[in-house]
Amino acid sequence: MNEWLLLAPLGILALTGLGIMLVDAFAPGRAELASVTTTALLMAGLISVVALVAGVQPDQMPATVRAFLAVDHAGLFSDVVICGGAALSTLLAGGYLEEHHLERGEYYVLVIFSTLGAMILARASDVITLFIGLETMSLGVYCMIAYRRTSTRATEGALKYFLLGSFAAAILLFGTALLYGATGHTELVEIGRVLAAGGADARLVLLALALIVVGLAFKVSAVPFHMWTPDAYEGAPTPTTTFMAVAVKTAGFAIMLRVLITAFGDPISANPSTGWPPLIAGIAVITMIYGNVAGLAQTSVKRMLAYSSIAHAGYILVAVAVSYAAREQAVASVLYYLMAYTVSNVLAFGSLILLGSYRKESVSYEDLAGAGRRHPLAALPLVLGVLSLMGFPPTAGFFAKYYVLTTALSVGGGMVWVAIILVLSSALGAYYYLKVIVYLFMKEPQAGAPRAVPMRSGYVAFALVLAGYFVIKMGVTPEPYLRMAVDAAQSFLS
Amino acid sequence: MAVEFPIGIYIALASALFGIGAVGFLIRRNALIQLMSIELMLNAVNVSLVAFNRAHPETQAGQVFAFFVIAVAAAEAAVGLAIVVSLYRLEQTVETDSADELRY
Amino acid sequence: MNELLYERALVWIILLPLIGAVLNGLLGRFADKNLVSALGVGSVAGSFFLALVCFAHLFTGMDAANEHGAQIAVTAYQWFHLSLPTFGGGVHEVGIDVRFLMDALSGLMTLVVTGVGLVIHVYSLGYMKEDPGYARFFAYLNLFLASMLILVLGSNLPVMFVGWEGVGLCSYLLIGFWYQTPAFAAAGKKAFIANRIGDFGVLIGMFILVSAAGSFEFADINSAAPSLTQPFFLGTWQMGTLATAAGLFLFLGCTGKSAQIPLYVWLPDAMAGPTPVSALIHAATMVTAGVYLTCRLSPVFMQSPVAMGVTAVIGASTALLAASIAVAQKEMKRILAYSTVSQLGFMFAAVGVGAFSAGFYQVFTHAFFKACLFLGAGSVMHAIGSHTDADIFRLGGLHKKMPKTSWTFLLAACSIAGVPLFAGFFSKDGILLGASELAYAPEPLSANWVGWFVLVALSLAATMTAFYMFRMYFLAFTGEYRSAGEEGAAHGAHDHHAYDPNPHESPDTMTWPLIILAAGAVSLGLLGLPTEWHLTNWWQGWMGHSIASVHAAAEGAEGAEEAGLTIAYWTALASGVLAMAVGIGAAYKLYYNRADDRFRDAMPGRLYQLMADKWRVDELYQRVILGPLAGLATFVGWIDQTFVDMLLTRIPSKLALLSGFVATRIQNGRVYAYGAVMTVGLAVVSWFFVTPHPNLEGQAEGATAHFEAAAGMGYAYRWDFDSDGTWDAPTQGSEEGFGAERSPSHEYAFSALRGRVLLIAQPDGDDARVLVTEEPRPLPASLLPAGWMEDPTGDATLPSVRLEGTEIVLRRNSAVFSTPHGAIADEEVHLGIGDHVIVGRPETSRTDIAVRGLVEATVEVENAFGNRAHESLELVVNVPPERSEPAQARLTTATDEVLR
Amino acid sequence: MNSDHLLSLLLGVPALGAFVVFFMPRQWARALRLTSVGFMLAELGLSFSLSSADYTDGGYHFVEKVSWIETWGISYHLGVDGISLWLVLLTTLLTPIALFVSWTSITTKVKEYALSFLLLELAMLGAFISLDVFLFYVFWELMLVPMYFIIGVWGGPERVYAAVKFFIYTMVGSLLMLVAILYLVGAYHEASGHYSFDLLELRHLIIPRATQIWLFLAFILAFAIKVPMFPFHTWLPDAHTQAPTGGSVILAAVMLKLGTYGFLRFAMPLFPLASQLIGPTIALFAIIGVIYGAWAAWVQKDAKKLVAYSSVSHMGFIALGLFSMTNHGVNGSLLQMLNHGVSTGALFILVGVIYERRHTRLFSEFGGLAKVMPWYALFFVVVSLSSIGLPGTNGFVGEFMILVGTFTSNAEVGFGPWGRVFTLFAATGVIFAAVYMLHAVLEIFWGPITHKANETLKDLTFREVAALLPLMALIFWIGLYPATFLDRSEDAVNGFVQDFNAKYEASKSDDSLRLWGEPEAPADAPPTDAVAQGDDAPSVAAAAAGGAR
Repeated sequence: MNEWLLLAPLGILALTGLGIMLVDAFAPGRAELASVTTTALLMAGLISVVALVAGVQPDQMPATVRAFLAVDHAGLFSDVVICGGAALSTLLAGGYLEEHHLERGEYYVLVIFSTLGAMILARASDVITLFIGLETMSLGVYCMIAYRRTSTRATEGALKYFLLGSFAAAILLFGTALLYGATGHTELVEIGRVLAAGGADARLVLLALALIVVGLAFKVSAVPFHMWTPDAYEGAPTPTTTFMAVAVKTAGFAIMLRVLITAFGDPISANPSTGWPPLIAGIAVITMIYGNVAGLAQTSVKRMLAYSSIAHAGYILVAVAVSYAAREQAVASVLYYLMAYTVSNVLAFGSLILLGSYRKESVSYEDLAGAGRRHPLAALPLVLGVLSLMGFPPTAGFFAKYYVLTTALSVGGGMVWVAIILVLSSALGAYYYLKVIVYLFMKEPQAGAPRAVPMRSGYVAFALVLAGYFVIKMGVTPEPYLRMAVDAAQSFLS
Repeated sequence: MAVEFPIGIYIALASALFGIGAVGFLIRRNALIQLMSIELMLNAVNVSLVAFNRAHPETQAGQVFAFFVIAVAAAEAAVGLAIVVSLYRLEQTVETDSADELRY
Repeated sequence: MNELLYERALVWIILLPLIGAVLNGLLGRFADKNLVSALGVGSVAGSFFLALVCFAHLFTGMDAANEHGAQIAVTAYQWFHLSLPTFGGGVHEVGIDVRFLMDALSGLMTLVVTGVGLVIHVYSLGYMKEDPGYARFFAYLNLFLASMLILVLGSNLPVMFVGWEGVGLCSYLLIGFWYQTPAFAAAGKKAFIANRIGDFGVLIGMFILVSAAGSFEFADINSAAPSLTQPFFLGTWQMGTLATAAGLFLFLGCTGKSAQIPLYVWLPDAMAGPTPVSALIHAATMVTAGVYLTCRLSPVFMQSPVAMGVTAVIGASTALLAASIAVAQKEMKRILAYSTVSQLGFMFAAVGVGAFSAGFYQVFTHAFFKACLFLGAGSVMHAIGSHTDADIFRLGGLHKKMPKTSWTFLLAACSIAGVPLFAGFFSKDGILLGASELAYAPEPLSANWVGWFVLVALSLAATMTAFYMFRMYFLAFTGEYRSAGEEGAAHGAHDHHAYDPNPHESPDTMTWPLIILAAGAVSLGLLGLPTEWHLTNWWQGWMGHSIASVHAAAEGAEGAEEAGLTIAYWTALASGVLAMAVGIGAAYKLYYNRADDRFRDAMPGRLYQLMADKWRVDELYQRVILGPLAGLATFVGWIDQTFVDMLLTRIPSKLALLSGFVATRIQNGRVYAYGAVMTVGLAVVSWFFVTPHPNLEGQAEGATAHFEAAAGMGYAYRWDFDSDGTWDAPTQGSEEGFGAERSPSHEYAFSALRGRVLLIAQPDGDDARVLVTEEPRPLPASLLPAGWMEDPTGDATLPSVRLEGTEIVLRRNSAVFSTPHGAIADEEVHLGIGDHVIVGRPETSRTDIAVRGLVEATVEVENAFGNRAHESLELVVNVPPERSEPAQARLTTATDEVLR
Repeated sequence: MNSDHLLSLLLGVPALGAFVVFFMPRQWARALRLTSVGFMLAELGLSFSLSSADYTDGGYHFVEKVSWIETWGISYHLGVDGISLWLVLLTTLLTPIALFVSWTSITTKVKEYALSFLLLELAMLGAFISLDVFLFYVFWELMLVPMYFIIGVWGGPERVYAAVKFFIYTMVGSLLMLVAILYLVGAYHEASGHYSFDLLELRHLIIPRATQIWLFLAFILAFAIKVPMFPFHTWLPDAHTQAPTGGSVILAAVMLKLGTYGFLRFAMPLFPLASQLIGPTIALFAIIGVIYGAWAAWVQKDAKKLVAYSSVSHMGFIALGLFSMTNHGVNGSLLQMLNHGVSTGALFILVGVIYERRHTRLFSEFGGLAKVMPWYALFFVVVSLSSIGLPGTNGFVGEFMILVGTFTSNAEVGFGPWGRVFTLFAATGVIFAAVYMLHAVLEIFWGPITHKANETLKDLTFREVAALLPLMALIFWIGLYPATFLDRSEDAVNGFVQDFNAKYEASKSDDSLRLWGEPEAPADAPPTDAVAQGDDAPSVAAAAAGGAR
């Protein structure tokens, strides 16, 4: 019976979402919604953790369910990451919305439902579920970006993301349709089986592959399908940005792995010279380089973080690209990276919220000037965050990057050069990360410039403490998380 | 196995529609029209799905998929229009070029 | 008394002044002046006394002892040790002990150092009385004595080097004693750096000796000297013998320390220091350290005619040059300084011609008369109240005013001028004798002409010496005092300040030292009476214990006695006396009781000016060495800030920022642009899938090659294994020959070869290919091993290779070919495919050459979209040889392990 | 004291100190200083007990090994041998001194300052005592952050530029090293069948020549930047001139040593073939550094810059000695690391003294100080002499051993025929050292007092003397009786040289990927694709193996 644990998170979230809708309809503008939502999300996440630790096996799960939702440990792992990220970003929202007088219930409803979508997307084992999950998630996110109606930037960001997102979704959809046409199946496993048997029309499959890759690359904001990222990140309210950076990205990579390995995992489609691996590797390389190079030119920290998230997508793609060979290790490294990346990003964005002064959406470097000298405690999480994003030992980010590197090197061949590009481009990245510290501690604000005053918010503080704890914990003793990721990868590949 | 002839036509049609939609999306600056182009693309997919379902009659997956797509497309249109409206409220225009405050 | 006591004493000889230095240096500032003096002088007196005691012990024990004479040696502790690699491959531990040794040579030197040192300390009591830096002065002076004693008593090179650099440091500090005057401080720096250049030479010399002799101990090195005639390699070039290299580098050190050409320039400037310093350091002791070192290592120098010759020539030239400068100077100390340089030149000339003991005898006597002269000059300056120097043209008539000074000065002058029966006469005589002996020697150590050159140069120098010494004496002490009644204001314009109008004799603390030293200058000749008159030369006998001598080398130990009144001796004697007479005579004629410089009027003005300007050597160095070096340094500093930094820091960072700017330009905020970029991306992605990628790979195994083309969705392949343009039939296939076969193997026939290649295995691992054609071409030298030539000295015509029918013909022009079983004799080697030969010798550096066939295979891929792509691959295969006649027996057929 | 956990304790004390300081109120400047210095002194006392062990076996002592991340074979593996012993002591000695000298000069954010120094000490010690490559890397990187703050927050006007430059430079190098490390471990896994970052295991690995060269270069780049060797030195003058006195002291005295230590501990033993192949080239650059640094130092107008460039010159000597591969050459280099730490540390303190008084370091601002500050002059001259390498001071012994080492390094392992030529050029560095140091002394102390402000300068305070005295003592101790130091290090060094030679020979005869010198080499290693007909054509076999990687 306990195999239903594997689906419980979804159920909880769905119910909470509905519940909050009702509550908000009758008693609008309740601050404690934030805590309720967080609790729900955390509960969902915790259940997944429990299921993961207890090693619940989905054997008794009826095939009807498994046909649409993957119930393996990888799914659970992505649940943990997504729910965790969502919960943290909700906490941030709790403080943020209050500070910016945006307290409205629907935000939390949106969070919950797009989280739900993200989880469904990450677990989708059928292209239909994939599409539904994707749209559920995306639609929620569009609204969350446009949440601050009075802000041009927010609306603009939302519009861009929406238009391009739907465009990409259509492309993805066409791809899946062609795939269905070529194989006659919508379940990824079945598709994989047909492809492995080689019974499908190559032209349709190849076109489908191309379209799907593009569609997914868009979601994980890989160059050149990243164009929306900086604008949407900058325009959105920072909690939303956080959500996008953590939950959406996680779901995107999870489904990317599923599609590429489950459906296109056969030696022909995953051929190192004619299949998707070289393609992904190429995308990874330009993504890393572009993300870091473009990040150098930024003046707004938020936008810089957007570019940095592009760069990080590139790093993760390196692991994805080698997943055909270093299967288990690659998947595990992707999952671990996502986890580490989530907490680091929450730290970074969270402290931006903390330091971002009222009515000031985009926090520029200048705004941070001297903040560290005045409020070292408030600046500490930001320092920790950027160090972790920089991949500096001993933080979570370091081990994540390290794991990806090992994976790439273990494959050898051309991937060695990719690995070298990885480290060099991240050295470039170090520059703009350091710039944050420079402004925090080594500069003074210009005369008359508004001085950032850290907001007082238990939510944000809590989120930061939580994230900071994990950043350090995963840096000092990565072993348990590592095991979790490996276990998830195994159950995913079996 | 190659796809047999009649299906080929449907696929060609679907692809054509999809292409038209894509081009429309790319060359028009009006948010509403771009929205429509996207709808067009989605419907092109529907056509292809239904056609493919003919080729694989053992399950009705194609049909089902098409229904889902239609539903989602409606939701998408709703959200999209909302966003366009709020853009209009702020900028008094639905030209996407006017929304380029965020860049570089 | 037992040995232990003497060893203790030996250590205390050094420790006493050291303690004095430390105490005076750290606490002297606060202490009472008398206490300081007591400490300063007392410590030196103590060590002088101990030195006497030890020396007495040596003296008594000397004749009884072995040929090295009696010694007092004490090892304090092991400083550190090296482990030199021996040729056997093991390591040889070389301990560097802090060990002190007093033998005949160092014993005497110790006496001189402590004795003269004591005298000068006493003198300083009076001379420095008024100076604020009194304590500091004595601290430095004591420190100097300590270092000098370490230098002298150190029984191995490193310990000696401690003293060697220590005295350099002290001279630096003492020259710059009045550091407030920039010129003085600069002079100190100049001295130190000149010495450093010398020290560089000493270091290298040390290394050569230790790597050759396997020890730093003087005794071991000297006993190992005969083995130093092996060649010395620097990199791959041979640079003379070990002895020559070591000797020359050591001599470089001596030129620094003992102010020889080219490094002598620091000494005249060193006169900036207080006069006692000039007397002690820059006349009596430190500057003779070079001579001491040469005598110490005389056996090493004896092994190298070149080193000896160089030493002699440079010494003689220095003597001449310095003397020629001295005749044109007007300040007493400056004249004395150049005279010192000149005398040092004498000493090195002596050493160079092999008259070591004579050279060291000169050191001994020189210590006395030159110290006496300097102190005399100091006394004069004290009297006229000038710190800087005393212009002899503004003096005169001092004989009446300060008789003691005058008399002692006169005696010392006679001694240096070589007036018969004075000490200086005998020592100089010995030197000239050595030179003339070399000149006349039937089988000279270095060369006869060296002897002649030295003889002539030294005679000239001696003449000038006598001349300038008496010029100085007459101008300063005879006639009328010329600065009487002059006022400070009158000479305010002058760089000198006014002299005391009525000078008076100096206090006893200053005159007594003069008297003692003068006595020495007169009487010490008794030690070195010429054997030619069948007088006993105690000196040579004594020095024989620790200094090698040419006679000893030539005719055995008693050579000294046998030498009679030879022509050589008469030459030496005559030139010496003549020089003395001419010099003094001229001086008397020109300057006695006179005020004006008649010598200048007698000389051509330009020449005189040049001499007065010290031949402009300083300017020359400035122009030629220092200037360019400083310029270079400035350039480096500039380069570092601009070029290097720019290249490695600024340009990359600027570039990164710029590219960041450029990269973000496409992010122009317009939706359609974003969509366009996405579409381009989509296009590229689909292009990647729509075009086929053959990625042909393959490796050969013998005659068969295994190929593999990449698997791809809907790919079909067709093969053309010999790339003749016709597609070979596939295993199962469609109409155009396309089939599913993607990893075929193909066995090549000889006919399929496109050409023959030489496969050359290079030492660094990766093989090189040489395609062989009909016309012969040489093998690229870069592919051949280091020892490819038959004899490395012979001509280096590269082996050539050409194609002859089915075979490759290797022509070994001047190379060695061999098989693992030995070398191949005949000129040409015929190699069929699969054969294998070695260039060079198997045991040494080698290069493996094997013959292979070259084939090219092509695959064409068609994918589901009907697009095609083809790719070709060159492979080296090893087709079994098809040869008319069987392969030559001695050639080994290469297995694939040898060359894959 | 429980000596099996001595090293952990050694790491624990600064950590604890940092913890305590972190929770102290920022206003208690004095208390903060005292606490931090107190912890550092305790650390110093603790580290002295390291020397109790008997190092004549050349092995590691106080070894601790706890598995950290066994999935990747990463372990918390600490140990001290004769090589690292003195560097550890140097660190523990100089850190309190460095903090002590900035007692009065650092008045703002004392808390953060003390914190950074404690963390810095932690990281540096960790890097010196960790025997696990990964652990080493972690500490190696960790070191950057506090130093980055020290330069960037308490530094001079150009501090931000200097700090970022310092950080990025070092980071680029070490990231490539990280890739090399991972590659190395991958190779080890291939050869032995299990992952391990343990240096003591990794050094048994023989890697094909071609691969070795790449890995070696990656390591060398990281270390050469840290040393810094020409031409990667340009970060140094900026960092030094901008850093506060204490920062420069630590940077010069300890951090630079990590580069040469890295050569000695990691790059050379792991890749003997490559380091033998490239060693002479590196030596060449070292010599260029010696002369180039000296010349650049000569023309500096800023006293601190002069000292900085002199570091480039001295570190060149050290690198030269290391690659001479003679026992005394390497041992001399090790000693010279100590010497440079002491002398240059003292020099930076001394420059800091006048900077604190006059807030300028330009020579043109000084002159004639010997009159007003005689004690200062005494200390400065003594230290300069030791940095010149005057016999009797520490500098001489080190340089002498290095030069003899270079001169006698004529074996195949070593410089071959070039040892003597190298010596000839390197020894000129001795001359130029005198040139620039005496130039500095002349400019600062001799001559008349030209500036009014200098007439009233007060001589060294008790605190400054107290900070300098230990260094003075070391200068003469090492100079007169180096045995204390050499005896403990030399067996480790001899062992190092022996292993190097042995491994070099082994990998020369057959450089296929395999474990070496381990009786219990796993059966699955080495892979058979490495062609093993070494006797017939070793070079080709090498190629085969090289291709196989």
